[in-house]
Amino acid sequence: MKKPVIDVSGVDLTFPTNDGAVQALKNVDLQINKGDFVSFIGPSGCGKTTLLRCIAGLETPTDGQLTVNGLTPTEARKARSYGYVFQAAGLYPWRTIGGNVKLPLEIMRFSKEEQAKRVRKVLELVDLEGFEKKYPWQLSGGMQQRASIARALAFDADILLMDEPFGALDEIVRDHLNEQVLKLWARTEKTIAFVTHSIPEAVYLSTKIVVMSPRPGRITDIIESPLPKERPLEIRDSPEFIEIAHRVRDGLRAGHEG
Amino acid sequence: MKKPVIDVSGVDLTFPTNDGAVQALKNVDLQINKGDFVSFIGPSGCGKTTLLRCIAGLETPTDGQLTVNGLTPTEARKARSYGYVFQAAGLYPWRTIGGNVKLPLEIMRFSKEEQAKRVRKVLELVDLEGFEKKYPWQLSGGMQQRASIARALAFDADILLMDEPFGALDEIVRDHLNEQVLKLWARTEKTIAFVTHSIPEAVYLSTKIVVMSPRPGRITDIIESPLPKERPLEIRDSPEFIEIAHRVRDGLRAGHEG
Amino acid sequence: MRQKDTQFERIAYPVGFGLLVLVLWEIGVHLFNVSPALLPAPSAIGAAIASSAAILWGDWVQTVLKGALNGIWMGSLAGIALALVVDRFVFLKRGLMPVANFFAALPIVGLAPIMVMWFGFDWHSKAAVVAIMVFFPMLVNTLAGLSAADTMQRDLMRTYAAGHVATLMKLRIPAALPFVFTGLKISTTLALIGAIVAEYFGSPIRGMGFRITTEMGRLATDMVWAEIFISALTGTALYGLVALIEKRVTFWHPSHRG
Amino acid sequence: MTFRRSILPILTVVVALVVIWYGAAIKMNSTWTFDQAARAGTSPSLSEVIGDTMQQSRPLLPVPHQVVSELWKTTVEKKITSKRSLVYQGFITLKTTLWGFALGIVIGVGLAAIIVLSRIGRLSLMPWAIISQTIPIVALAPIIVILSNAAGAGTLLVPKAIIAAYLSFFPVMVSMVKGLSSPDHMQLDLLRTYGAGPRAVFWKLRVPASMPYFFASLKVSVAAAFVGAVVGELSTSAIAGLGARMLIGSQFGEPMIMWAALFAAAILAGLLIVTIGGLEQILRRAMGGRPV
Amino acid sequence: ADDVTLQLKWVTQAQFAGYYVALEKGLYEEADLNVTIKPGGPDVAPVQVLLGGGADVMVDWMPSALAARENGAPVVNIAQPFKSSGMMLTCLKESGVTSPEDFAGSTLGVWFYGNEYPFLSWMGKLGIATDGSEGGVNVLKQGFNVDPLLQKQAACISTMTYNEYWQVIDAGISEDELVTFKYEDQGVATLEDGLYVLEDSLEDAEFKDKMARFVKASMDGWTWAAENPEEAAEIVLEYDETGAQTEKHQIRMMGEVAKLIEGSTGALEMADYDRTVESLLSGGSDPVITKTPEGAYTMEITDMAFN
Ligand SMILES: Nc1ncnc2c1ncn2[C@@H]1O[C@H](COP(=O)(O)OP(=O)(O)OP(=O)(O)O)[C@@H](O)[C@H]1O
Ligand SMILES: Nc1ncnc2c1ncn2[C@@H]1O[C@H](COP(=O)(O)OP(=O)(O)OP(=O)(O)O)[C@@H](O)[C@H]1O
Ligand SMILES: Cc1ncc(C[n+]2csc(CCO)c2C)c(N)n1
Ligand SMILES: [Mg+2]
Ligand SMILES: [Mg+2]
Repeated sequence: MKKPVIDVSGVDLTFPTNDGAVQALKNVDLQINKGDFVSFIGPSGCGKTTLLRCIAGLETPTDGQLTVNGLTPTEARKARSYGYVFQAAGLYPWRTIGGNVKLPLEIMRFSKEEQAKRVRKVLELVDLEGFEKKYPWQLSGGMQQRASIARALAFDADILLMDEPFGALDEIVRDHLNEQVLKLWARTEKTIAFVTHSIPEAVYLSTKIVVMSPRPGRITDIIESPLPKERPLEIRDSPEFIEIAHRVRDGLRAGHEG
Repeated sequence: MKKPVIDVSGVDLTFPTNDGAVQALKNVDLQINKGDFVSFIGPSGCGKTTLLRCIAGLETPTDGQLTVNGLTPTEARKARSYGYVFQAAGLYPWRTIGGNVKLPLEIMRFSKEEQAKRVRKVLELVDLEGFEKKYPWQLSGGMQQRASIARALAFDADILLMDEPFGALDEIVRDHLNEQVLKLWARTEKTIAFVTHSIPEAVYLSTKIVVMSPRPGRITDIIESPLPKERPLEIRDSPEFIEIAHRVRDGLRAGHEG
Repeated sequence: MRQKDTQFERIAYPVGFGLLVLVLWEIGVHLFNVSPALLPAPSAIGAAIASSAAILWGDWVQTVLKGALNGIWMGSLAGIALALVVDRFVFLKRGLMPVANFFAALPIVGLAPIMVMWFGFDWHSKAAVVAIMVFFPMLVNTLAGLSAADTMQRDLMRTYAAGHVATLMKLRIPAALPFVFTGLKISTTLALIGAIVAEYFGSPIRGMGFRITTEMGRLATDMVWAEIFISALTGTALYGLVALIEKRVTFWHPSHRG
Repeated sequence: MTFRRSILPILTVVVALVVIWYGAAIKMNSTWTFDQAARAGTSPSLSEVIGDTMQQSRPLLPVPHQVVSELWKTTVEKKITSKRSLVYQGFITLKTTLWGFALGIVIGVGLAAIIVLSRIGRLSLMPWAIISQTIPIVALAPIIVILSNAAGAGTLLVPKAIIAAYLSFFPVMVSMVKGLSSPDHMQLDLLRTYGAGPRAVFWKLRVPASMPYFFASLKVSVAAAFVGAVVGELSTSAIAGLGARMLIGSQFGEPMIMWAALFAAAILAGLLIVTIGGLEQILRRAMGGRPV
Repeated sequence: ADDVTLQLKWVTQAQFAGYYVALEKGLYEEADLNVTIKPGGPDVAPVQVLLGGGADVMVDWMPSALAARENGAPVVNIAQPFKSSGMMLTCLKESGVTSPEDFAGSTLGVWFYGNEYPFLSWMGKLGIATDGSEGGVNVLKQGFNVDPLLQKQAACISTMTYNEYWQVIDAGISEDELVTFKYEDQGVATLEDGLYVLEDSLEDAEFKDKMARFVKASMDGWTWAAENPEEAAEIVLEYDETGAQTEKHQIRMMGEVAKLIEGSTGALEMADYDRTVESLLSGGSDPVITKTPEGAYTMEITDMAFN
């Protein structure tokens, strides 16, 4: 059996607040293998972001075990294993778009030419050629989000953690980027954890769909996708696809009512 | 003939930047009547936000005419005609969620009881009961967005301008809020301008769908919806619905290629 | 994850460090036979404090309670008030700010004799000196703070057609508070220096500055350092008080959430 | 355009101030005029009183044209190499100020960095940095003079610059502690996902985020350095510069010398602050600052 | 040449003309000395500078030197160029003070920072309280100018015959509107500007020799200055780094200072010393010094210098 890249077991997380504690995650168990494309779906506030942050070592679980490549998340983070796309774009206002994308490359000490090459490449990927010299506030919301995706892709991390990366994009761009991500994934064997609110998107992209429910956040269903790795856009009309989508929708609805 | 509430004619807008001028809007013509529900759809960066901001008097067109209720947008803004939901939540970090929602009510000098009543009502509407006393950073992204919707709804403006209000929400909540907005609209005869990236959402909600295309941003198609005012969720499977959706998709695709 | 400092640590470290300094100082003075006229031993300072408590108290009341505190509130209020006025009227801002810069560094040395001439020998002239010293830091910081609110936060207010006062109260002042407190912290320390130095240029025969010069003249350095000690204690307490209030009031600022 | 936008407002404010100033001067100085008249047993007419208030040699508040004429005499009409030239004296003070200011920035930013980056630093340094500012500089000045003399650093520029730095590092430090810790969670987390070390976090995030705080503090800090330089001129045996001129003017019954030096000091400090403001604008633009 | 650093009690002015003249006229150079003169200031304590090694010899008033000595700073008078005291209390006639009996209840301006002792022992002698208690005088620490008198914030202020007094006159108050109390006339004169060194340094024969040459050259400077007041004032102005001193004022000061050094050989006169000590010891309940000082002066240097 393959050893999981990300191994979450019995993770609890409670936030203390001015107004009593909030349990954001409760007894979460999850294994993600190398090369998996895992989507997280669930009502707003159910703990998706929190779980992703735990995996990235940005939040420490109050209880339970979490390893990444056999390391603690913090160690894995220090080993630069993650590319993280935050839910909000979070571009640095004092850097141009190009400068923002270059940021991780500078930190990881890529050579100057390599930096320029990669910046050009990923900006093209997200359709932002020509905006390299603009500042974030000169871009539309969706463009900012694309810039932040480019930033996370620039340095080729083994594990991509994406928190609703396509939330602010229209269907056409979204389809385009979905295809790009799938291509990238197929080509590079990256492990991807992906938060989305779109059921079709989750089904289209994933090998594994994790359905979560809120208060406290826990996993209610894990659906292994039988879809092949090769996925043309038309696959979305196939019966398997529709069936999985149904199952996800049911899971979601249950979470909303529960 | 009804006089339009919002009358846009020949509007141009150019941003000067460090890197040459950017034409965000070009020759935009549009009439929105009282009680219309207008959706704006178009590729990211095509000028939707900019157009909404022009209508709200937050941005001044470089050229063209724009009136709201026969007034200039600035005058209309001063008359408190707008409820605006920004693309990013933009909650004030020093106020609790309740305090943020209460903000416009305080400014508009509602009585204390009225304030409390309305805050309770709109928070319920967006499913945030119990989070009144939390601070923005203690909420998930989607919850923040819902709080900002509640804030815009709290004071009952005649014109609602909503910039991708449901971008960060899952399908179920989204459906729920779509229904709520429709109900509110049907009940109150508000005029609503609504930016979205979701074609089904646009078709489901609108009486009029404005398709835009980028560089420079202009209107490529305006589709009057033949759907009745009463719209159960199932309407989304009707042939009329699917046909309109097709037309919108085609318009969008053309914009992307053009 | 950043470790939080416990209350104990926050007190123990500086106190420990301080005790270390005192012990080394005491040993050093004895070891190198330093003349008490240059530097008294901490034990001698302690003895002076114990034996002259009544004098020290009288000086403290004169300099701190009457001179410095009155100066702080007058200067701070004036600085904040001018910042608000200047911020309201662009014309004044353009006219007054360049001129205000010229009042920035009116040196105490020149100011104090004038203030003594105008306001007499008692604490009034000291308060005036302090007020003038404190004025500029408060003005500059408040102004910087008033422009700290970001564009979206401002636009929100504009959509409410919030008046100048409402925008100030609900947005710009809260956003400015972190800067205002920075100004206050600098002011409290400047104030003590100002009040003490001003006494060099004329004073009744009490007050910390009076005592320092007089005792220095008779080489009673233990008494001089006793005053220095009291001054340091007072300044630190004032600073601590401001910091405490700051923490309470600007709890939402990232530097306190951390 | 620039006239309407910048010159007119300044002119208006200056004119208003000058008018208020004349009024205040006439009012304040008339006490002396009446005293003198009483001593001489005469009763002066209003115009005599007003005339007298504008030409006293020891006024409570000199009128603007007195100050301007004294400034003129001691700047334009004196060779700038002469000790009697305010330009010469101002340069002495300016030199001290700039050295102290530079030293203050280095120390202030350095301490702020240590405080923000290290726990031990934060816990033990911050309180002592605060305490240092509550020690009256005048009490410390003699010790600084003695120590720098003992260290062979001489008694002229060095102790004065140290005194100036002593006052000027603090505003920088306080603001920079705030500024360096102003990045929010998401901005910090982003770098953490890159496995960025503290050094990268510092240079790529904390430093740029702190710039608004930094510049706000520079203006206060340069003023503090200036005050320190002037205090230093009286606390060391290096009696020279604008501060020393103020003292001597006051002591030897030449208040106009004092007032002129005071105004020269204000102008000098004002110019320093304007320069810093200009630098801030340039940097803001370079950092993609959004026009407001 | 031997290095000597002289710390003055106050800023460069004709009060210290002798030293500047000796420096400018090369008298120190002739004595094989390389002299540096450090002006004082409002925050410079000469004794502290001496103790800290910043100077070899200082100009100070005897009351503050003796008080410092009692407080553990062993300074020794090696020469006394000033024979008489220039200190006085100057009062506005309109304040109603005409004699010491009128002091009680009025506000008097006094210099502190070691300059208050002559005043305190005078008041001690008169039996007038200075601590603000009932029936005493209300003491103000006056700044560095005569404003308190002009602004009528004080009935009387401390002035020197050679300096502040003339500023009051210059300000437009005529002599007959003033009442003055010279410490000399009141019989409470204490010795002013003397030269002091640290006791320890006197153990060094070379140092003593150096000081002898220094005192000799300085006294020659004083003699020259007294004879040529205008040139002396010019020299002082040369050395004033602030460029704020005026010729008129310094020439006049030189003239007045010349009166104070009249009759001094440079050597300390025992009668003057005894009178000063007696005055400081007898300061009522709170005398400036509590016991007769020992070793507070030496004749050795002036003996070496002048014999
Ligand atoms: N303040 C500004 N300065 C310069 N350019 C700007 C500014 N605001 C927007 N733009 C440019 O104007 C164009 C339209 O932006 P806008 O925000 O209206 O797009 P949008 O349709 O809302 O996109 P999205 O769906 O991504 O939010 C973009 O190309 C953007 O770069
Ligand atoms: N810093 C915090 N302090 C307190 N509570 C928090 C904090 N961060 C998150 N929470 C709470 O934890 C719960 C889960 O939040 P999380 O951000 O993980 O939700 P989410 O699933 O990502 O939602 P969304 O889809 O809206 O982004 C929410 O109830 C939220 O209020
Ligand atoms: C702190 C202090 N205050 C006042 C004076 C005034 N003063 C000016 S000249 C002079 C005569 C002795 O030099 C005196 C006493 C001073 N020197 N030091
Ligand atoms: Mg989330
Ligand atoms: Mg937008």
